Amino acid sequence: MSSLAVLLIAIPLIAAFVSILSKKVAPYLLLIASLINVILLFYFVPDGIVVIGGYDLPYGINLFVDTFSRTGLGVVNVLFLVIVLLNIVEFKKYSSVLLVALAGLNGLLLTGDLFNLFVFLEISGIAAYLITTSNHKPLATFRYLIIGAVGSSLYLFGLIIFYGMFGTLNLMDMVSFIQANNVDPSALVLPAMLMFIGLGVEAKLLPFNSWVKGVLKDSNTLSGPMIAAVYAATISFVFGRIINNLLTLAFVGNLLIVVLVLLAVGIFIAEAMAFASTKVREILLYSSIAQASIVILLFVNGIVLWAVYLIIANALSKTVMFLVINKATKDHGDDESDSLQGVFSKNILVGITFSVATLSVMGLPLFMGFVVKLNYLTELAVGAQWALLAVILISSIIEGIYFVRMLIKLWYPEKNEVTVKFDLGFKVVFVAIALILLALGTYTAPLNTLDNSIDTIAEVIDNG
Amino acid sequence: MIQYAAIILIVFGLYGLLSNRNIIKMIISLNIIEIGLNIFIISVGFVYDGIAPILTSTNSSSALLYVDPLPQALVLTAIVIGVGTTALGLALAKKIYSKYGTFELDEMGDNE
Amino acid sequence: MSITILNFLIGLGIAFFGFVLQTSIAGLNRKIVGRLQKRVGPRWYQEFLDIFKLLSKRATSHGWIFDFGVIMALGGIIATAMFMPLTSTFNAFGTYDNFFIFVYLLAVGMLGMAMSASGSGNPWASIGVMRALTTMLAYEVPFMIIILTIIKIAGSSLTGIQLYQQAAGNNWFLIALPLGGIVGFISLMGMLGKKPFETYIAPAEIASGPMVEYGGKQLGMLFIMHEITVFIEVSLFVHLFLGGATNIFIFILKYFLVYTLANLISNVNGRFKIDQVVTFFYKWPLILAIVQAFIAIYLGWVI
Amino acid sequence: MKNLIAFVLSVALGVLMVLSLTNNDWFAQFGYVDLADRVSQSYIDKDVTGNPGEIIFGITSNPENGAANIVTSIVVDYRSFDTLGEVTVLFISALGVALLLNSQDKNKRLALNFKPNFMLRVGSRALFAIILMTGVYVILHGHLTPGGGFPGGTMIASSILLLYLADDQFRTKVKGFKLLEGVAGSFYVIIGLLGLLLATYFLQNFLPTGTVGDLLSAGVIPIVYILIGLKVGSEIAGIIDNFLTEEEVSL
Amino acid sequence: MANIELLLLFLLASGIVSYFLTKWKSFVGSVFTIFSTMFVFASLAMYGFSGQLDTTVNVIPVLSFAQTNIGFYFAIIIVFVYLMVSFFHPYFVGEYKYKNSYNVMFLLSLAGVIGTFFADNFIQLFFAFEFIVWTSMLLIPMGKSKKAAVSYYGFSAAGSFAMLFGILVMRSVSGSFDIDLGLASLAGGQATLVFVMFLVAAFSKLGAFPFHIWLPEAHGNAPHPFSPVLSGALVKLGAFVAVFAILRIMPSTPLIDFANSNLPHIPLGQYAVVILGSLSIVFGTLMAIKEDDAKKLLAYSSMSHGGYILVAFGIMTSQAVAGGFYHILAHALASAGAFMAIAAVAKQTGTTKMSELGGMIHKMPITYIVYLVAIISMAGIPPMGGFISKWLIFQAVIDKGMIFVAIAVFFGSIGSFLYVFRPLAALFLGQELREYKVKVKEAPFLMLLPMLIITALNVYTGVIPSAILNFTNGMLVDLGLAPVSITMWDIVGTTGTLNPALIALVFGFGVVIAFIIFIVLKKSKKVTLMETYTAGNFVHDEQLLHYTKDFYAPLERLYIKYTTIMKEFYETLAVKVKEIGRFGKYLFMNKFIGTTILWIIAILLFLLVGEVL
Repeated sequence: MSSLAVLLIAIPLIAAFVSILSKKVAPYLLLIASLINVILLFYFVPDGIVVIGGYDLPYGINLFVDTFSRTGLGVVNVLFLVIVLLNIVEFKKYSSVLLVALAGLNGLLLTGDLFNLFVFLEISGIAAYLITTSNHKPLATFRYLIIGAVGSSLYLFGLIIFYGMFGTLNLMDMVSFIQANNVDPSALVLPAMLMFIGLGVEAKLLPFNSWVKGVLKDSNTLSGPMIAAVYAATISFVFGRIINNLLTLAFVGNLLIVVLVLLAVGIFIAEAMAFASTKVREILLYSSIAQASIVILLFVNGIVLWAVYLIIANALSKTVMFLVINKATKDHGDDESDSLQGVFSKNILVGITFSVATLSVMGLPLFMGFVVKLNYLTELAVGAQWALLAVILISSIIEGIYFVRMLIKLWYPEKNEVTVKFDLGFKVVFVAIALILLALGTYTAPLNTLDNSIDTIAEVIDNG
Repeated sequence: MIQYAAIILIVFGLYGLLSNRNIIKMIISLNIIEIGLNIFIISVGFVYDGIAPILTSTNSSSALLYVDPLPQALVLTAIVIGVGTTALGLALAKKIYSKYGTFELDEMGDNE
Repeated sequence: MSITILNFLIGLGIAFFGFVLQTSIAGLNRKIVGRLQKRVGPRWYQEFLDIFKLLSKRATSHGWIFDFGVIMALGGIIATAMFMPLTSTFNAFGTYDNFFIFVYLLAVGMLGMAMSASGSGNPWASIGVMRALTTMLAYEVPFMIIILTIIKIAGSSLTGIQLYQQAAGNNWFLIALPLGGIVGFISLMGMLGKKPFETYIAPAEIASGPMVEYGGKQLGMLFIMHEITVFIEVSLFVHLFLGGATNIFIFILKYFLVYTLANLISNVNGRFKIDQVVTFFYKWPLILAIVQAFIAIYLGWVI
Repeated sequence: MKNLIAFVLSVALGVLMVLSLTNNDWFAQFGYVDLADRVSQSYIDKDVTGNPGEIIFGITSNPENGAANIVTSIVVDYRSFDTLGEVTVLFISALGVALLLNSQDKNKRLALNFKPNFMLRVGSRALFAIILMTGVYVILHGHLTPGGGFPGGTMIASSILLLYLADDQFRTKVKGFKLLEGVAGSFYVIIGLLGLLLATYFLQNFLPTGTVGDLLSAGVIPIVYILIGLKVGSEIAGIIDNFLTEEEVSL
Repeated sequence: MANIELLLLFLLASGIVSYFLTKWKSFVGSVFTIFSTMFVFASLAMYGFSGQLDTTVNVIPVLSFAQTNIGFYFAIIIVFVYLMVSFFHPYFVGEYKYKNSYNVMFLLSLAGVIGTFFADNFIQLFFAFEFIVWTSMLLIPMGKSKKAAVSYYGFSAAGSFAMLFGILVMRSVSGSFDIDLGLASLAGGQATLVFVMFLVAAFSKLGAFPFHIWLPEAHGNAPHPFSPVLSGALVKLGAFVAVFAILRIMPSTPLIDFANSNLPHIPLGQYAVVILGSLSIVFGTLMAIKEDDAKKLLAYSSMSHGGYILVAFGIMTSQAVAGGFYHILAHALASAGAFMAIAAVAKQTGTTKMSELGGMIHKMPITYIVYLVAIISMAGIPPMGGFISKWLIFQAVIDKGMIFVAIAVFFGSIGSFLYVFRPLAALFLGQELREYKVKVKEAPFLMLLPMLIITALNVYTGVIPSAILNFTNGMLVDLGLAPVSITMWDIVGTTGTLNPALIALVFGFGVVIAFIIFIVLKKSKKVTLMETYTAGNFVHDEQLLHYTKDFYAPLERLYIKYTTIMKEFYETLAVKVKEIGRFGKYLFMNKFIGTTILWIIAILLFLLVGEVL
């Protein structure tokens, strides 16, 4: 039954509505709902178009389940479940919010309707604002809210202009209309850019991302991995879908150059900002900005497959990194890299997994990051994007230097020992993720066999 | 033209965000953007001589010229979403006020 | 060619001949300088007497490296001398008299002496070694540039270089490469440790430098080593710049003239400080050498 | 000075956006939209799943969508999923406000700085009833006339606001609102799931749509609108309550 | 048959085993490491020389291997150094903070080495290359300085990313990652680009000017047994890349021409490499002369020797290239020997600072001999291996008539006497310092054994080079160069013939003669080092009389103010990047919410101005 995909949204939603009735039941609902989602996703949800309300596209709203969204759903739901499991005891009162967030994220990944996407953007956005209130930095949350709201307004603005031009809200309908009528790309510049900036705010592209700093630099074990891994992955997937189908029609000629320059500069400056930082979480957050920019850069260049893998690799790594650092900071009270020196000397296992995650982000061999990096660089080379290649490589050097510096500080104690205790659950998660990174870095067959033409919304439509 | 008035509202809202350091005023600016946007959405569906898209005993579906009903439906959603954001923003503002004792960003110091 | 024990004996003979020759000429030079300075001067065989006296005396030793270094020094120098051709037709190992062997085998001897000196535990010795090595760094580079020019023209076998000069109608490289000749001679002064480049011995300043702790047989052996070293260096100049020799007498004559000239020049000079030595060699001799090499190699102007 | 630059920049952006839209051949000129080019025409003709012929008020029966108010037909039927999301947004906002302001029943409500007199109290009660009734009317007739769950719900909430403002003793039962909110929301989703079970698709209209223009027509639309109305009303009332609650000062 | 793939798997497996063994008892784990390394070396040596290594792949599907002469030559040298160094582990590893991972990383990086040299496509090459980078990078901070690893990684990454860029350019031309196909497909501007990129990689791995900053940092501060690996083995990866860059890619560049010249012309590209190599030689030599830390001194000497290798490859004649290849071997042996000797001293005394040491010869004579032989080879003095390679390189330099290169080459050669002598005098000779008199002993047998083997090989390479030169001739043929003409005893150069065995024999003969002279004369009286001639004063303080600090002070004074230029350059670079970062934070991440809005407006404005006007 192809409509089962809708349950991925409906179940968390109904759980959310029910959860406010009883504070005691809420955490269990959260766990059950996210667990059911994972099970559903892997065993019951078939590929295809899910029609909602019985009206075919473009009139009704529909959901796409294809390899692309399925991959995104897999990553997001599993990581979500993991992060929730680790934090459920401490952050009970966020259960309802998290349920809504889950519904919103799944909706974002699934929907094939641009306005519906806006709605889910707002749902997940507001849920994200609420998740970040757990940092107890209302001002940072406020900044996130304002900028996020402006971002989604811009998206909506662009969307409405598109509607005014083509009379439809459905992504595929709009795309096929544009292609069929050979619309002059220059007519698409304003709405495309409005959409790009709007989504760019959420995807933390430089320079639209000043919210990230405030949100992540004081994050905790819930908000850190949630925003930096789960949300980042979701938005990247969604952004990828939009870019790859719609915006790419507008990104030709000068506009393409402008966008690429914007992204390339963003990558470099983000790495430089990380290089200039001393606080561990700042380093991580700037690095994730750079990584997000690389992902979008790949999407803009049409390198979908490896962009997807990069999203996955980053989500996995960032989960470990933020969990470790936020836990350590919570116990220690400071995330200055100098004061966290030697945090791993008593936590060898955690240290190893953290290092594996870091090395993977740096793109060193044996780990998933290497395979991904190598492949997307190859694809860029095949596309003869030498300047981009150079920027990414130079940025990688900077990235490597600050990560190595950080790793060494975290491994080798200077004066006073830092004592941080990691629970068993954390350790299990770290080891599991490290093993995944290692496994995908050494045994690349799963990566290679995954559908190479992952951007197949059109195919799904053709096949019904 | 009403359409351009909407854009002017959006732009004024942006200007408000640029020039204000007061949290409440910023929320209001955000609202102005949203209102501008909503007007813009409605304007996209406007048809000269069109009537409201409601079937009545005198208006059947193909007899008359209707304005586009879809933007109106969208605007309904957009308004509610705007309300949600505003409510949350105001709640945050209250929280911030209780923490810093002021709505002025400049008076809060650097410790975010 | 096949090497037999005979070659070794010839080589040893050359080394011994070199020792005798240099020691005598050094004695003669002392006499000449004495005369110039209105003294009677010692007898010509005075040097021999000094050495034999030292060898016969009982000495002190500062540990095994002190002795080992001396043996290595003398052995290295003897080995070097064994390769030295006397004339264009007479040598021990035929065409194996590759120029680089002289430069680097000489260095083994130097290294042995330096080791031994440092092993004595006397800081003056270490300072002396430091100065010797620094001086070496100074004179070697301009010299090698000129050598490069010569080897480029005539190959690296010393016999070959002599034959080349003789074949061209006694066209000595001193004339063919005049600038090179000057540089070569200045470098020779440095090699010989003659004033103004005797900084590393500087008896009044650092108590004879490397030699400070020696006495008895070790000093005697080092004297022998020193004499043979001078023989090698002067012979090199003769073979490289003065067209070598067709028979032993011409060789002795040229040898005498070169050594005496160097000695005479040294007697009218003061002493450089060690950093002055370096800056001196890296200024004019190097520039001249480069100019010479440029002219000879790139422009092909060899007179 | 800074503000001037900001102003100039903003205005320039506005001008350029206007210019860009004017230059855009594809972007329909204001008021000259041909609905036939848009998906909207099908909503008006209700011919998404098949051509029912001309829809005539009070005559046509059992079209694919029975709402006379076309906007409502879009909001609650054609694009009902959006509305579900919209409800969720409001839901999470209310949740967030409660979370942020940490309000509980035990907290005091905000004191008024005047003492309401008897007239005000009674008058507001009377008005409360009228507003409430209007709200309910608007909700119930959402599929026929302008209005529906959202405006109706807001009216309900505004009636409660009125009580808050006019009566310093008034305090709602937040718990009750929550129950209403949760149940209404759940039922919305359940109706959607029923569509999946009874018909084929999520949120599909599984009831007969009746005759266009009847009060009891349009299948699930009125039901959904009632749920939305209750939910919106309770949520906004909850938000009002939260804002008007004195929070424990925790500096 | 030794299967490469199985060797790799074996190393991975023994890495895991050694982790637990070391955790249990560090000595046992380290001995296990020795045996693992030995097994790998033995398998390679047993089958490799006859070209019988099994390169088929059965287990890991994506890999593929090939045995080439060049790859095998590098592999056997580096694995040998690894083997020799592994003997040090039982005595060192126990002291390190993460001792179990030390052995693991060591074995893993060895696996990376094998992967590199037997790779038959660029991707695998790059994979193994990067693998070595991070495994070795994690070893470095267990030594003295934590920062060393950062600069090591930075330069390595710069190098490998440059190489990756080159690889990708090749990939885009040839459509595959195959090494031969890729290299064959290059032409014109792309060849130049790839050449430059590979050159950057080669220079930064080799630690050649201008990418040398990491060398002294990493070599000087790495754990004592790892410095020989870095200098003797891993630096040679750069040479391996240089083989690709210079000998296989070398684009056609304009010739440097002189009127009336009877010289064989040399293209600009080659000349650039040679000049940069020369700069490395000079810079490395000068820096080594002024260095106080023995390991850093040797690190700078590695830089200078890297320069020789580059000069040799850059000249590209048979002799030069043969000299370059030989120099790789000679320097690997020499620097491994020297570093190991210093590691042994450091093991006993705990320091490598020359100004804090002295008189070790009395307690550690064998270590002294090892060091002596190593530095003789390093200085290129017969009868050690370094002489052969330098002789070949000199031949080529003279043959090409490169004056300025010759200055550098000879300067480096003479300069090496200066700097290698300094640790010799400071560490081993001179007064025996009081603090080391009691506790210092000769290094244990297990440490002496590899050092003695290396010493023997240093002599062997210097006396009978023909076997090795025969092998390098095979490599030359692979590269399309004529082999160097050698007989059993002679090496025939363009300007003369060298008979290294004869030189050794004559040298031995001379020493025997000198020894006879010495022995027939009267025995000398033993006196202590305190009984020295010091202007009539009694000697009280030993340290005072050991001249080690600022050994070449007068010489240093001449150039000391220029020594920090490159370091400052990179520091400034880092500061600049940091400034960009801070500026970025100021621009994008400041506390005003309006900033982001401003950026949005600005970018939209920019685009619309472009679109509308």
